[in-house]
Amino acid sequence: MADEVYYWQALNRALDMELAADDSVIVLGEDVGLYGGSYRVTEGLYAKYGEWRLRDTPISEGSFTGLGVGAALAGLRPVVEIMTINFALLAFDAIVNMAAKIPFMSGGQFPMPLAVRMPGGVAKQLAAQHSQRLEQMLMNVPGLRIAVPATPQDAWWQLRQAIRSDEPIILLEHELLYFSKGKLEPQREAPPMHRARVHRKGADLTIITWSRMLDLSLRAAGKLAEKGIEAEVIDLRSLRPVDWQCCAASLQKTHRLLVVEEDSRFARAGAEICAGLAERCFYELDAVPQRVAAQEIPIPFNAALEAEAIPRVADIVAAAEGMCG
Amino acid sequence: MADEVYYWQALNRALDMELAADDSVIVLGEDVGLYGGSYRVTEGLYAKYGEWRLRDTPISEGSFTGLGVGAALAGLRPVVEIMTINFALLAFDAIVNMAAKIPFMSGGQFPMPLAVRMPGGVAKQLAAQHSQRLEQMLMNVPGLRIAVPATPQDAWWQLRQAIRSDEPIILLEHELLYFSKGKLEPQREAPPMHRARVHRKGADLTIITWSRMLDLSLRAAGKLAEKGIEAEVIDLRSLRPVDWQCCAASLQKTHRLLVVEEDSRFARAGAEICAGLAERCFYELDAVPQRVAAQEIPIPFNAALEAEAIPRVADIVAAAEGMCG
Amino acid sequence: MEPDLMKTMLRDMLLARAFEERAAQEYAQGNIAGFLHLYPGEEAVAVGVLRAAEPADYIVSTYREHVHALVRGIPPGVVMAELFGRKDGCCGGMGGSMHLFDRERRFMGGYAIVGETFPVAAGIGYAVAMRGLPEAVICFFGDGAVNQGTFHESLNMAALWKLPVLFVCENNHYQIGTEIHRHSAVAEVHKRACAYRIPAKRIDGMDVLAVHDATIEALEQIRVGNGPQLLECETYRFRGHSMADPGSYRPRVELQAFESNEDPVKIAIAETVAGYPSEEQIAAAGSGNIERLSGELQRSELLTVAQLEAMKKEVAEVVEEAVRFAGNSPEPVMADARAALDCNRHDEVLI
Amino acid sequence: MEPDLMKTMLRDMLLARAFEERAAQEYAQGNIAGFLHLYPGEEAVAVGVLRAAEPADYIVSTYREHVHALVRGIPPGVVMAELFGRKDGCCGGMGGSMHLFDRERRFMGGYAIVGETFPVAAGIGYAVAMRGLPEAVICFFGDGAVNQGTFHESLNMAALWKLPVLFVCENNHYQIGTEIHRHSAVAEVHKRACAYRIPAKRIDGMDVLAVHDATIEALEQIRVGNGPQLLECETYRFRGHSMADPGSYRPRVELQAFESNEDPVKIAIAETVAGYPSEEQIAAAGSGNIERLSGELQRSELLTVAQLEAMKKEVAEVVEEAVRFAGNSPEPVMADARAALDCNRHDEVLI
Ligand SMILES: Cc1ncc(C[n+]2csc(CCOP(=O)(O)OP(=O)(O)O)c2C)c(N)n1
Ligand SMILES: Cc1ncc(C[n+]2csc(CCOP(=O)(O)OP(=O)(O)O)c2C)c(N)n1
Ligand SMILES: [Mg+2]
Ligand SMILES: [Mg+2]
Repeated sequence: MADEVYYWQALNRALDMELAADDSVIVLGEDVGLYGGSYRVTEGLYAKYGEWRLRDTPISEGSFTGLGVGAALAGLRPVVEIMTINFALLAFDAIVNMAAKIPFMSGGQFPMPLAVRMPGGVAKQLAAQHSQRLEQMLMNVPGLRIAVPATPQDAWWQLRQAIRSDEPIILLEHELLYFSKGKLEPQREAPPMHRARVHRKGADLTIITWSRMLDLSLRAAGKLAEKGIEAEVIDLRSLRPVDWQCCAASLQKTHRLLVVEEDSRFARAGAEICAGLAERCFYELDAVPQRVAAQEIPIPFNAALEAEAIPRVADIVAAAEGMCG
Repeated sequence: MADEVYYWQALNRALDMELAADDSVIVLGEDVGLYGGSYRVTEGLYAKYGEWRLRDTPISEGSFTGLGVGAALAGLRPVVEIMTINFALLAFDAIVNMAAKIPFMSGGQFPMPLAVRMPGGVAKQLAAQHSQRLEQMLMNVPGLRIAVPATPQDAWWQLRQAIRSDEPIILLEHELLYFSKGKLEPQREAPPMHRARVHRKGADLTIITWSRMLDLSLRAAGKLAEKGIEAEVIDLRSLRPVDWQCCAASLQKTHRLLVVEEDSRFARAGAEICAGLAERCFYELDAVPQRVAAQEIPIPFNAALEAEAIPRVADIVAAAEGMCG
Repeated sequence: MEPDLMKTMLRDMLLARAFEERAAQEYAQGNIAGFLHLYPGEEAVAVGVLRAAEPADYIVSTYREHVHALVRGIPPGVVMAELFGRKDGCCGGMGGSMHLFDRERRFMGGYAIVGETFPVAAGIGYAVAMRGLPEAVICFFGDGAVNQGTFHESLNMAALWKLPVLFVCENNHYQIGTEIHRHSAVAEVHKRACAYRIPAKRIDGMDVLAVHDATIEALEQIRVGNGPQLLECETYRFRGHSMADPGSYRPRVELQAFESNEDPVKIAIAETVAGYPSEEQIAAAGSGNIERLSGELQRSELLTVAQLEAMKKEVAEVVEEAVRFAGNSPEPVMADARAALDCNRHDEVLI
Repeated sequence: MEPDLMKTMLRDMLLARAFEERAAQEYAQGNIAGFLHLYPGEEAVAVGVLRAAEPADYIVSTYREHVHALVRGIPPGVVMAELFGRKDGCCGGMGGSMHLFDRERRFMGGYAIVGETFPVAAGIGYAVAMRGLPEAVICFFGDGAVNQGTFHESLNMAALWKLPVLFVCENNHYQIGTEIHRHSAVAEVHKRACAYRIPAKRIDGMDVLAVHDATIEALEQIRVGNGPQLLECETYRFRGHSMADPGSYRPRVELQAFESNEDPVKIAIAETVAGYPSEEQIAAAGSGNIERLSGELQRSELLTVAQLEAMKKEVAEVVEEAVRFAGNSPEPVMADARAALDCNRHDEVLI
């Protein structure tokens, strides 16, 4: 029943399914049509659904995202693909000032069934402008929700949920996850889009993470187990809202918090996870809540420096050991 | 010696001084010239320095900010005025992908003597699109610095420092501060741009704040004193970098942390202040670090709801009492 | 032009003028706050365009949109209540003056970030075109908005995909304090449509009949699937940019010239009412204009002076009643705001 | 055209082709990673334009800029070292293939976010114009970049303030996989300059002489203060968009037609070298083309076939040496990265 598929394939199948199920679903973005998507996510769909459903756009991120907003107001369910999150800065007005605020400003008259998909993260030597992790910039916008699928199964679930939702949703993918493989059980019932998931149980410390850092955290947890430290690993799956309940329940057991994020440390998503949990579980904590994060620097092009600039498994292991020592 | 001046006047004099001192200083923005600036900040300067030094731009935030970047690369010292921070979303690519990254990507070849001035914050019934507090979105960008002057004296100091610096600097002003008055001592020596300042001494708790919330925090501290609670009030003055030393020193004395921010709570600047200080002073803290912040909602147009959506003096007093009770 | 339509448009313009002048008073008295951008001087554009539109068409506007909302049929009391920030306003007091929305009337919003109207309109047009409907989208914007990147990006897409959008430029020659020759390399806005091969034309935006005719023509083209069109309506705002702006950057003679010779309300009255212009005015206008004026006089015996006075009185009462309605409307509470924010969450429960 | 200049440009093109093909090999071998956008097919544009520029002019380019950097005089080894991410690269390994900078040569950067080149160039032009210097700024961009809002915004400002910028479109007809008729409502890029009243012209971007001549003319206009100009160079890329792109969206016949008939390097050889084209080629070309070809042949006896072969050998050695230089260059360390980031802090000490 469960296929092993690539992450991009899970997204591709989810799109196919939703495009078939509802003819108000459309996909907009650069090279999403004829080309089949830079990361193959829309492969084969143009031939099947035609150019009005899969629309190749000019390089006009601000306006094709805004066009998605307008289309959503008129009853379509647009899935806007921004080729990478690095170009999303050009679409921030459409996302923050339009999609997130129109339903509210209109006094609740309008739905905003808009999904914006984009990959973020550090890939392989794409240099500073193409290696951004901007989840934090969108995480703090009331009126938006953000899902960050780390596995093909979650990609499949969360993209379909995003398309079916009437709220504007950012689906943050990761350039290095597209060609990772995992199980996909299409029939399995989806948990709510914003629920975190405990990927590994443990009693000694809680590692909270998301997206590509889940894989590194699980690998670190494996190494820690060899050293007698049992880490509980939580994949947040959603950055707005955050599933505080799941995180707090874990801390009540482990009393130690380690956040692992690919982004640099200062004023990024991990800060809220630490601050929010300190507010909720202060007296439960037996150690200083810590963050393993990227260095405070734009990503260098050089391969070795690039690797050094973001968290590695060894960094997670070292931080965890420090906390449990 | 010390004049009482409006905040906008302090900025105006600082610009005048720098325009006179260095003919590579230019000001770019909508209505900065003939009109004299929406908040009078450039009043009188067009007549004095002419159109090449004070350039009225079309409504093209993305490109006139990018033009500032180009001009800085060629040796000018541009001061870009974005009429309000709400329009800065259109200029994020220029700020984040260009200004902050070019010196680094070029291997350190180029200076970036760019200052971007803009007011943020909630003013009076400007509604959701015009009431944003986005400091947090820029605070997390390596390569940028952010100053947030709360008084005319700081506005005067920090704008001049920003213009003289070779780093790209965001000067975040506040719409409601422009017409507030304070002392200006032009001859007084400036502290470093990023140093926090203790505005009121106290031993019972530390209130950390910035920009317009300084005034509310000081008023709250006055009320708290009447109730026997002595709050130490710190104005951060700079959001990147943060003066951890000053904050930590205060916590070593008070053992209680209250952050007051005008922005909504989730994943905003206060999260980093709490998380960063928890990392530095965890074992010093006698109470859960708290945040007084705006509600998690776009700002409603209605006056009463607008006021209710952001922190009021009474909210600060109540939170502080709760912590010290 | 049908007589009834002309009368309707004249009443629209009288109401628009009275509503806006009253809004200014209410602002002065503190019943309205925030940015208030008024429309006196520009009425012929909203009226001429929107009276040419069908109920199934969509309207996208800016922060200077009270009159568009009124002509579209949102009751004056409901618009005024929104300006007051009250619960009976068309957005329940959440949007205010710059953000009027009315889903039922396909009034798709006032947008306060200059340039946002373009992609929104293109997106609505995309939905219409994809479904092959005979509807059109009308997108208003100012001369200053033309320099925003979204103008370029959206017009290119609209033309490329033949989207049914009528772009209407309200060229009042100013971007707040910056005159058009100081903000645009090409000051003839309609000429800028050449970069997208969008048919475009400049019309006298002070003449409601000209605006109406041009709109009818453009919408016909759009409805048969020929793609977008652009109309540049030359007009003038009699007041400052917003209530906060004294407007002192404009030469006084310029303002006076427009107020005395080009007032669109006066022109519409002259075109509709018998006895306007007076015999003396006709004489004073000199030989060249005599034919035009008397020609209009012939065509225009639709309304007597007495009827005009009655119409003015009627709109004054409508405005009075709108203010009363707004003043009596309750203030929204935070639970209303939360409900507006969460309107699309339906029965999903979050943490 | 001076003989020496023609020879220089021919060598530039040969070096460009050899450098890029070698970069592709080094990518295949894992010495270069990331996005690598190559230039074969488009050499005549960079060479023709940049050989018409003065050392005091500024160059702003995109992520497809290795050849611009080489023609501008950055040593091939230094460019290759940057592609390798090494310390001796022109950005010390911090920028990489898409971000080449050289302050001394006024090479103001390769920008990887499409559309960034426009405002950067306008800003440099602003500085030049304000100081009244006779310098120009050359701004490269692709056909896809034309649809970005910054094109519109920046060209308007450049025209409004008469900034000394030469906008050079490298129109290779594709925005990655999207052909120009599918991304632009007006596919003749030069016509889009009409919206800003910027003088613009389309030229054969496969013919280095045509490009050079047109650039000389345009720069003359710019230097006397007449404001910006735009050149659309029609060209074609022989490879995929980047090394990651197989380019399978393009009809094979299209690619073959360009490779066999329009290769700018072949054309430049034919224009420079005696014996190119061969007698047989001239015969095969048929009557219409004979005059053109033989005419060129007359003009072009600048280089013998043997000299051409020597030139090819020489550039091959230069490329070989560049690879050696890059391979021997050390890797930067994190302290270098920190120094680059903090280069403008000078002696200020932060917390
Ligand atoms: C992106 C953006 N920049 C600046 C502003 C501030 N602003 C509000 S209206 C306006 C002028 C707009 O001029 P125009 O488009 O001609 O419309 P008008 O007000 O004349 O009707 C400006 C600069 C804004 N709202 N949005
Ligand atoms: C703002 C932005 N959107 C998308 C991309 C991804 N991208 C890189 S190159 C490119 C195509 C550019 O086409 P064109 O301008 O014609 O230049 P060419 O590559 O053909 O030289 C795209 C879409 C980007 N780098 N920046
Ligand atoms: Mg205007
Ligand atoms: Mg191209």
